Amino acid sequence: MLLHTVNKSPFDRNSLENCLRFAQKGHSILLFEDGIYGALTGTRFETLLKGALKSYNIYVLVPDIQARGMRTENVIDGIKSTDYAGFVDLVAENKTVQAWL
Amino acid sequence: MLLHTVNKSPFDRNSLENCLRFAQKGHSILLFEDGIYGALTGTRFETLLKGALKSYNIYVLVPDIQARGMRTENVIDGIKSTDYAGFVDLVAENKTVQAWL
Amino acid sequence: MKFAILVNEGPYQHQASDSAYQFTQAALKKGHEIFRVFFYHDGVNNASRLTVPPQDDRHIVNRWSELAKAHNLDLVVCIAAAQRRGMLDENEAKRNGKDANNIAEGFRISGLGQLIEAGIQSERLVVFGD
Amino acid sequence: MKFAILVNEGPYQHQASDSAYQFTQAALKKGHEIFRVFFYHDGVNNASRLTVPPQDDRHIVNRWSELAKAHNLDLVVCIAAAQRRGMLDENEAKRNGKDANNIAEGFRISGLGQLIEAGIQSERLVVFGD
Amino acid sequence: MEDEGVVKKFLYLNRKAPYGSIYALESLEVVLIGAAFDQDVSLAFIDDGVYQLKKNQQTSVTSGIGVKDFSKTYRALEGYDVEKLYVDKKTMEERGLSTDDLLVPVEVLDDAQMAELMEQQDVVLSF
Amino acid sequence: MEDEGVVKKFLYLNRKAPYGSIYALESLEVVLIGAAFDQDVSLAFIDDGVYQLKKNQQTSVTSGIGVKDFSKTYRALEGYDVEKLYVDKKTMEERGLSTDDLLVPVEVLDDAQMAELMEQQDVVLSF
Repeated sequence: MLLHTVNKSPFDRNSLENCLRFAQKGHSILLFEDGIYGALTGTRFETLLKGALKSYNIYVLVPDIQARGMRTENVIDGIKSTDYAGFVDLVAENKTVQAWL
Repeated sequence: MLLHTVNKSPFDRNSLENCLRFAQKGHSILLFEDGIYGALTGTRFETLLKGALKSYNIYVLVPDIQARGMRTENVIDGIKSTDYAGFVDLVAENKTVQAWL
Repeated sequence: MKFAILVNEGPYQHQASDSAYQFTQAALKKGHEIFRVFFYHDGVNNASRLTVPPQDDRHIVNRWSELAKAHNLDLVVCIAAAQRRGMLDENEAKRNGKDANNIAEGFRISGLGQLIEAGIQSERLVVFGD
Repeated sequence: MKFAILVNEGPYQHQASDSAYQFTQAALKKGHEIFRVFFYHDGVNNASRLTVPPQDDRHIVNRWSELAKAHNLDLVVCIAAAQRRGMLDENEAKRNGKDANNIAEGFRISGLGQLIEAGIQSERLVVFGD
Repeated sequence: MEDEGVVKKFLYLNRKAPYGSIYALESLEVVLIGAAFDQDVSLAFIDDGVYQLKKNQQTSVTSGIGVKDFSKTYRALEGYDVEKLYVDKKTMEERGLSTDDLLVPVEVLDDAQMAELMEQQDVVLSF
Repeated sequence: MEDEGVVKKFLYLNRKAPYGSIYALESLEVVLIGAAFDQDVSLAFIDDGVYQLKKNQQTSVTSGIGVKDFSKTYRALEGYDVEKLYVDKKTMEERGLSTDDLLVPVEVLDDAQMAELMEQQDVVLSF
């Protein structure tokens, strides 16, 4: 299994979109740094993410959410909150990490 | 009058799209660095650029085209080819330069 | 488990180095081994001993140096990327006729083979960049 | 006409400094005046005297230094951005207790006011970045 | 302060999110220094730049992402007579944000109004 | 060379255009050094990364944009036994490119094939 990491805002770059195009069913995707903006309710990308949750395990890094003034209550239902320790576990649990830089 | 400069590929960033949203009729737009990919025929953005040509004077920097293995023959009809000297003239002719970084 | 870390961006300009630091610290806390942290592209600028950030901000370079000291980390700066960007150790400065060097304690300059080796020897490679 | 140039990215990593150099050269050739080139963000790294690019590549730092010498250009490096990133002149090194400095000939370190002043005094400001 | 008599229209164009990169912070540093020059200053926040103004930013050198929280400085802008802050309407809508979500009072401009603001400027600083 | 016996699958993931930034060039430098390690190496070119392989790149330190043209090096990869180069089908279509436009022979993969390639990797180097 693969862990995909996305660190850019979906408004700014195409990395999340491309990650979703190539990730296989059951893969994990971690949104961190400016990537967290994709995990929030009320944005233009909410529908895309809700659809993606049917195929992938999606995680978001809480320290990056909080730094940017967002609240975990506003994270789309089904996206799992995690921290750096959880990030480490995700890396350990998956065979390979693929960064969408 | 404003000169807008766009140095990023429209595939990679939203800068060209946003520049087109805010540029006023008659403004000039220079595509350079990775921005030149927006000036070429055959891409997903050709229709957008052809529409934009009705409102704006669009220029593309030839040294950036050539460096990337593209040919001026493949530049969309109506987009004007220029070089660094032409870039300098564009800056001089317009009151303000707005970079879409 | 044995991890390797790749940092592709310089300090302050992008979050990459901060994220890599937090990740490395969390991995160590969990008892994982960090085989190597490799600094490439502008990432080499994380190794400058001349940085003087504002007093109320984090000191990215010192933070890496201290973590390396505490956990005996191998912080490797790519020589080719470093030369292009003016990051030199004493040997490199001499070899290139430069009158100063600027590498911080705890970092060493070496070749790209060290990155490949890290990929081979470690069970996971995590990349932080722009 | 009087131009000012702002460079927001470091050498080699992005094309910004290359483009700014080509633009500046073309402007000078056409008889325009370059009031100032201001280096901000990672752009401060364009001023490092320790860079050693491959022999078959351009030397971005020396190219700026030489252009400055030939045309008496004012190349200004932002002090706050420079400190964060380890770019120091002799005075700054002393003041901060650092044992080395790394600024190249033709560049000077000064405050952000110099950027605003460039915006006021010049008829055009052109920004190069990422 | 300096260059008395000359008053130019300066626009700071902010299109990048905070923390992921330093542009937001270093742009703010220019605005603060620039305030001493008594120019006619406007700040525009477009695209992810609007996130710079989000309320409740929480991080510090020793907690969270380990990066200094500089968001309170936007509140200080008023004290420097920097009061013309504009956000883009479409930007806000696409992100589900309202002006209540922001740290400071801003004026929301539609495409035509923002274009008009840009048209009037003498100097545009893009970060 | 070193680490004999261990053969891992390495994927170089290239998503950025050449010249606008250095990632393309420095990624290629890793590939060349890495070739000595006798690993199972693949290169994937997705998004603007495919532009790295465009034929007829023309610039030099003294002409054009004043940057070294490094594109010929892709032709040397074969001599280093780096022969698995893959491009993404959608990427090519969106850009109006065909394999005739590229410097070196590549295999065009659709979404499912590219996903499969990624699935098999041990180490992914993203630049």
